[in-house]
Amino acid sequence: MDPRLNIIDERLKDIKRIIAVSGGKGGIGKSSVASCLALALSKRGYKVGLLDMDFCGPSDHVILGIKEVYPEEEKGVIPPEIYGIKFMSIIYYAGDNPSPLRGNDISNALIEILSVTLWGDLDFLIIDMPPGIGDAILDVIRLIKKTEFLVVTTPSKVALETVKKVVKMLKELNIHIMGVIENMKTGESETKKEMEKMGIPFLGEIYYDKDFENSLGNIEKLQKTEFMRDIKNIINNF
Amino acid sequence: MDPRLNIIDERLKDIKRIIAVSGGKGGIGKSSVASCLALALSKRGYKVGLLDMDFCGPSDHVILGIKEVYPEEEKGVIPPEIYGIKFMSIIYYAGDNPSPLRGNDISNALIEILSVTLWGDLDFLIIDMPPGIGDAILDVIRLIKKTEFLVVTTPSKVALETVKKVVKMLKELNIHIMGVIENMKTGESETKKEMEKMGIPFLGEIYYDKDFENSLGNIEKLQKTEFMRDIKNIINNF
Amino acid sequence: MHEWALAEAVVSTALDAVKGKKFKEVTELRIRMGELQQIEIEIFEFALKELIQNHEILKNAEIKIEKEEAVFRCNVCGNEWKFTKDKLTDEESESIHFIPEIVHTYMRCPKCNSPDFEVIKGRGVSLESIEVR
Amino acid sequence: MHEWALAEAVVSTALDAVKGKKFKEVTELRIRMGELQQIEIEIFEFALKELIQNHEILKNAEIKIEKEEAVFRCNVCGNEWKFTKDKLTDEESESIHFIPEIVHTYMRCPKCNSPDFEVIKGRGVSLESIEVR
Ligand SMILES: Nc1ncnc2c1ncn2[C@@H]1O[C@H](COP(=O)(O)OP(=O)(O)O)[C@@H](O)[C@H]1O
Ligand SMILES: Nc1ncnc2c1ncn2[C@@H]1O[C@H](COP(=O)(O)OP(=O)(O)O)[C@@H](O)[C@H]1O
Ligand SMILES: [Mg+2]
Ligand SMILES: [Mg+2]
Ligand SMILES: [Mg+2]
Ligand SMILES: [Mg+2]
Ligand code: NI
Ligand code: NI
Ligand SMILES: [Zn+2]
Ligand SMILES: [Zn+2]
Repeated sequence: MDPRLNIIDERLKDIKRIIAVSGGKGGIGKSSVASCLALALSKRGYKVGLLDMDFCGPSDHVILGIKEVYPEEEKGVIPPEIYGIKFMSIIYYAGDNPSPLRGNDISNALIEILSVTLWGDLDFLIIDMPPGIGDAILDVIRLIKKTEFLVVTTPSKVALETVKKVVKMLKELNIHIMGVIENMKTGESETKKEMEKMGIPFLGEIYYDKDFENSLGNIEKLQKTEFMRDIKNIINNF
Repeated sequence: MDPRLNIIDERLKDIKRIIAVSGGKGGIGKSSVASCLALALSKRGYKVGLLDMDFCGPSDHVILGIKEVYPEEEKGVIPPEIYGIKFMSIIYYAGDNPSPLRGNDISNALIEILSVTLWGDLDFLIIDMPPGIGDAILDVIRLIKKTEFLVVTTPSKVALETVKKVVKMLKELNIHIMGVIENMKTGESETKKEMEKMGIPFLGEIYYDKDFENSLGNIEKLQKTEFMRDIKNIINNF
Repeated sequence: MHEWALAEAVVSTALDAVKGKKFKEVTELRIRMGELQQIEIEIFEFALKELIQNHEILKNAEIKIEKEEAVFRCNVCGNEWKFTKDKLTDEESESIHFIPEIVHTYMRCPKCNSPDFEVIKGRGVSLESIEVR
Repeated sequence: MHEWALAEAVVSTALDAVKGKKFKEVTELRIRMGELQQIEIEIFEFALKELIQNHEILKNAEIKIEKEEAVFRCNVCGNEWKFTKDKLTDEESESIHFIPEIVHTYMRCPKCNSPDFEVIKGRGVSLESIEVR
């Protein structure tokens, strides 16, 4: 028997809401949304955790400029708290090195993290999902029953095509979808209509922000971006 | 014994060059580069195949506007030829539906495709890789020894971070890296320098093309884009 | 008809297994055929028999094909069940024939509706044993 | 020290296994401990013994821990080898302690240098059997 599976519920029991930022496609802004969402919620006074589940391309530490912090050990792994966010990532262990993990390894690593991390009391745990409809998302669905999915998409045709697939799967499984955010908006688009056709609440839009890239890694700059302003508008609907 | 593994070399033996368009990160333009590269090479008179290996988010058919074609069967699976490109994708079998595949399934599906597809004589087989450093890339490395990797990146910090990991892994394994393309360029950036520091040839740049999105799915428009102009410049170095 | 391609794979694997060894000939090839891939057994067997004629060492081999039922196990609820085409359209079933993993696109756990299951038996073709003398 | 968290997982699993059943008590917990995770066996055992005290049904259980060597098999060249810390720095080894999959970051197939290998034995902690009366 794998004893780890049995303790996961216990580890997450004092977390009020678990939000997985997803979308199937890469490069649509899942990590940007997850990181800024965690930051915005923390600034509003909520107790927030952030779990970077993209083991092959972890990005949240780059976006939030997190370095040289490590978890503590005390009857489990206690994530360090930065800007009020309890942050957990594979980078503590893999550093800048590549982690060539097959699906089964991803699954195992995820189970390990979920079973030893002591999040404590949280209002929100934000999970930054990797692209794909593979082991990571299937395991989140399987192991964290109370997860709500926050779907990110962009006006791009290729993004929408993939996002629709993820939504289709989640709906079929009767999984709670919080809603969809349209990121990198520049003008009119069909996203809102398309999503409402699928019965998914539209949570709001984040405009393409040409200064966003230059603010990455700098928490002060990040907070002043239009991206952040849009995120704050969106969390008013949470 | 899995008999499929033994026939893969035979299936690929009349292909002169196999190029895997990779980069680890999603949304950096791997599919755009792979599709337009296939198109440009085909227009130059080369015999070209295109294999969309992103089973969870196949995009090449969207980019090239390919629909309502299917492979033929005759002692194997013969990919349909569109715009002179022999095109193979999971969409023939999964359509618009989600394919929730764990790593092991991805590996198996890939092996199946490689062992039954009859590409025939080709100058180039372009493989559009999914994001991640998981089953797909590990299997390409393992099963198609003559693959050359074409690495795509963007000026973004988060993209570069992930791309560096892929390059580090490929280099360590002594795998042939053709070089790197910087996509979505807007101004000055560190990419070229960073990559040359790692000993990777710089193949050229593709500028951010605001009309690219609107040309997706339309082969005539696509050929007139600046994106395509930049791709054509790059293949002069092939 | 891509049965032929799979038969080639089997022959190539058998040749590889005896290559460089001092056997007189291969007397038997035992093949297990997973139900999920829905191989047309007559075509597959015909192809095999044709293909081995091209190789002195395989030419007289007896071909034994045994079928294996496909069994699935759900990763979510642990349920196990067997393959049936009843709920699949002809196209869906044909797609699974080409890439058995496509079963995750068109089939669900009958108990909890999840697409997250394993094919624990009966996926496709495998070469079980080679008898030589 | 996260040995404690893993011990909790074992206790929770044991409780779950006997829940709702009419056993008098658990007499033995047999645990297999994979070498790769480098658990400090004394701390782990101490934690287990402390934790079972909180549960009437587990309280008298004998704790049996057997170690299992870690074995790897390369997906590229088929080579098999055993775990050794020799080529790992302390930090690397510590990282593997937390997430055994991190071994793919710091270890390579000694024959072909690939990071694409399976941990075929000895990954981490598992609860092998529960004896009751
Ligand atoms: N609204 C936006 N405006 C401008 N750039 C953005 C925006 N959202 C994301 N980006 C950029 O897009 C790239 C991909 O974002 P990321 O969050 O890493 O996506 P994902 O996690 O989905 O792969 C990054 O370079 C990021 O800086
Ligand atoms: N040079 C470019 N200029 C403008 N848009 C681009 C460019 N390259 C890619 N894109 C857009 O970026 C998005 C992601 O591209 P895609 O090729 O799907 O990336 P990947 O395959 O790496 O996930 C698409 O919407 C595509 O239209
Ligand atoms: Mg991301
Ligand atoms: Mg792509
Ligand atoms: Mg499966
Ligand atoms: Mg492994
Ligand atoms: Ni067929
Ligand atoms: Ni520890
Ligand atoms: Zn089920
Ligand atoms: Zn090896």
